[in-house]
Amino acid sequence: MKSKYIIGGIIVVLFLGIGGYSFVNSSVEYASLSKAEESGKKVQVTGTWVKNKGSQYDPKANTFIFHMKDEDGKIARVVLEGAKPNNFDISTSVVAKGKYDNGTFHASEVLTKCPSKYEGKAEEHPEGLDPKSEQAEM
Amino acid sequence: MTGITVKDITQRFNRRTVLKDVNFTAEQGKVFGITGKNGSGKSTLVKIISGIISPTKGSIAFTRNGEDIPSEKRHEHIGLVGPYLTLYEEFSALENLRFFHSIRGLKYDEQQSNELLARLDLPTDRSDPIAAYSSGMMQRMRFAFALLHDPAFLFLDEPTSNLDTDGKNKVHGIVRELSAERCIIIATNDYEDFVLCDDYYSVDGSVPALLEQPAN
Amino acid sequence: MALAVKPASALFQKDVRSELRTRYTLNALLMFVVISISVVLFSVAGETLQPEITIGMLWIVMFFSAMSGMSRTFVAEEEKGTTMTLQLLASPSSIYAGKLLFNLLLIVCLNAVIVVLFLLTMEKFAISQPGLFWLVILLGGFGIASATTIIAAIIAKARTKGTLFPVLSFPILLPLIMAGISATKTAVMGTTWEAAIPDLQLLVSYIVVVITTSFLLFDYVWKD
Amino acid sequence: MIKWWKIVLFVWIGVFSALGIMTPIAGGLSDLAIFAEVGDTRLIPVAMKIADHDLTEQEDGTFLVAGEDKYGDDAMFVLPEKPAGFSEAEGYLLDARYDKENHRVVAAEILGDYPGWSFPYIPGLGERAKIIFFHVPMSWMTVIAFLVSMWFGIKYLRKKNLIDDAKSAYAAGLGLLFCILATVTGSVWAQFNWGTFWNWDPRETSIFVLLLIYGAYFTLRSAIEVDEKRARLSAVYSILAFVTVPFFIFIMPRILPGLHPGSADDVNAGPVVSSGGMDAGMRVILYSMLLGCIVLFGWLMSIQMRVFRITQKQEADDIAAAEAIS
Repeated sequence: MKSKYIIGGIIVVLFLGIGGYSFVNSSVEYASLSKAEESGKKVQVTGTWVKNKGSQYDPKANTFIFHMKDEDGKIARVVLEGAKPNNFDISTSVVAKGKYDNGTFHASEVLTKCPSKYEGKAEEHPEGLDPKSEQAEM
Repeated sequence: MTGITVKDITQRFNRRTVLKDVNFTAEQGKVFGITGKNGSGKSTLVKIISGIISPTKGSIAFTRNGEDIPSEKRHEHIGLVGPYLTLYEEFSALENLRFFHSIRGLKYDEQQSNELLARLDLPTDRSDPIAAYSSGMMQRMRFAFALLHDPAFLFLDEPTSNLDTDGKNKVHGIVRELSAERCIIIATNDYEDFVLCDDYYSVDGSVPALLEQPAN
Repeated sequence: MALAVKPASALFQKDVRSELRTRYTLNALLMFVVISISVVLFSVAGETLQPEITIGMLWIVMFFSAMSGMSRTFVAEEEKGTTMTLQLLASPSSIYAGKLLFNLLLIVCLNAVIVVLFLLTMEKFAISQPGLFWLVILLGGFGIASATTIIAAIIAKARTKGTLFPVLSFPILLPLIMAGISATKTAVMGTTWEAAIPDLQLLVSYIVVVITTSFLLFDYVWKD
Repeated sequence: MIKWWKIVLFVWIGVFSALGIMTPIAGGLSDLAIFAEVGDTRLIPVAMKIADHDLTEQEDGTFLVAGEDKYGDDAMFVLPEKPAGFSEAEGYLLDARYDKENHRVVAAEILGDYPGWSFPYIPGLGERAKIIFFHVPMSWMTVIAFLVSMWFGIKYLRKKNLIDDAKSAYAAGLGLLFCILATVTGSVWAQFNWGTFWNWDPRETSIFVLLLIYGAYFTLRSAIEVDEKRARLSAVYSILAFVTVPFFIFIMPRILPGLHPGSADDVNAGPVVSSGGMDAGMRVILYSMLLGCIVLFGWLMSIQMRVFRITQKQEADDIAAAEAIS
């Protein structure tokens, strides 16, 4: 009787582990650009704004266009239907929700993620905002 | 030894104590009676012994030929007749018996099943669902359900309710016939059933002599 | 685990035969499927839907049809009063196994009907990976059946059985539904089936975890 | 008779809540520089210490002071007016921006005296960072309460003592309360930080599922009349929920990338989980609040258990009295 619970418990823990592990590679909501292209689904892609390619807002079409680099280093042009998001300039990463199509990511929403470092001194500057790299570009 | 030892059984429903510290031993060769007024917990006790209800406290040991039967195997050795048992009414009598055979892992033999039905004075030629059976016939079907796997432990809760005099005699005959090699427990308020018992336990402490005597 | 195959299959056959005889569940379920797909079609009104929305609708219909059918096996025993009879006939684990088998069969048939109706009625609902698609539908159905079987056993003992069933099932099923929808999207719109491997892993481990836990806990649900 | 530890608990939670809310947020030069680089002219709070009490009046009427920021970086800073008591002041908390060319901190307003203790300025969060002291302990309590509830559920199944079931239900009730509070605080924060009340971020999804499970648990309890049956079935349900939901609560939000601090693409792997990821002062307050919440949880549990025991005794007495009459 007791062995039933031990064996059952081991099976449950083992498969919880497998299930948890599969989440590592899962793309339930968030994906990379290449995965977005592969699946053709509407996904959320996390990446960073490629600062040296700039950003622009077109008031007539009400679109905000920028380039983003995903975690795999792939760069895509992002067209957001809407205005420039809050805190866009200082964000460490952005999340674009939308579909990838022919090199352009059509986003319905772009959320910005700001440094969530609760440490004392901002030792690392957010990417593209480091004064030294800024000077090098100039 | 073949028998049952009931130890310190306590049952509570909604914090109300239905049974308190029940202790008794029933053995093969003797018919054991459980008595008590209506609503005193006879049926609850029978259900606990049968393993349908797990008690709040206490334990029950089943022994067959000196060997202990683990709780998950007890259903193979128990036959229960009770007014609360319902059979599959959308099936015919034989279909019910066939299902009982197969779920118990026994080989189904139509000849044998017909014999069992005939022994209980049930029709063997009907193939309509048992939903149409009278309450007396249904009670006989419950006996068919309980006796089919030839159990070593037979629990009869109000076995003669809904039965006519013929049926009662039949049941009493079966009890006498089987009691030699089996452990039989009868929960009853009926004096005629009670006289079969060699020993008894009264759930509410009432005296069996006060049981309803037959009218004549 | 005293899992005996014979009692389980006997119970399974009994349920199938009983169902074929009375057709309580089958007829109601078929009508439910037809009605819910009609509602979807009315609301679409001839427009071509985005595949994401169609997939969402497909899973909604699958979930709610399961909700109207999966509880039947246990609720029927409870309503007929045959629960005690079953307790005297077989061990709890074989009862659970038999009921699970019946629900698996029921949901496979149900999902097949739903998907075929969807494919017939939804215009431009093209599937790029049919093999993966059917695998996901099968695994999703198994997952729904495995989780809802023990929940059905729980609600059979409660009042307000019908409304309670989806309330209890939905949170438990949510991980499965999310993985299932994601894998279905890959099957419909994706270019490779490998993208769905994590989701498939998740579906399989979900099913194993839920069935194992159900076997361990079923005694407590089953015995009064 | 109020026991001493209850007073300690109130004082503890009160003091740390006040510390969490009142402690000013102040950045340093590097924080100012981030905004200056992108030409953002917003003002942020910084703490500047006066190096020597020498005040230079400039042509535009402002005053130039030599100083250093809270991290010890040297900079000149400009005050808009001559503050009273300048010669005694240690420094100031300023609302300021950075003048890159002249390497000067330009204050628009003096917010107060130099704070002896301050939280770091987090770009994009600002004052909103303080929600961590309330939101995070609440979310943790939600999960802890769930575990406690399941633990007593298992204990009931083993021992069949209805007191365990009552504990299980009360833990779940408190869990539901904390869950609602965590959801609301998180949602309000999301509105001000992400611009949307709800985004179906993995963390949001997971707390939503927990909310649903708590809801389902209580719906199930209300649908069963017999105490023993209710105890048994709700214990089974909470175990079942526990083995399926960890996919959501513990694994998914940590592994999936997301907007939430602590998700997979967060360099710090979460402000609480990783070591050194959070300012020591903030961490002390956060953990103190968590400790306070746990003790509060235990206390609320014990109150409810006392009520339970009293009602149970009352009922038993009633039953005994009724039996004595009949």
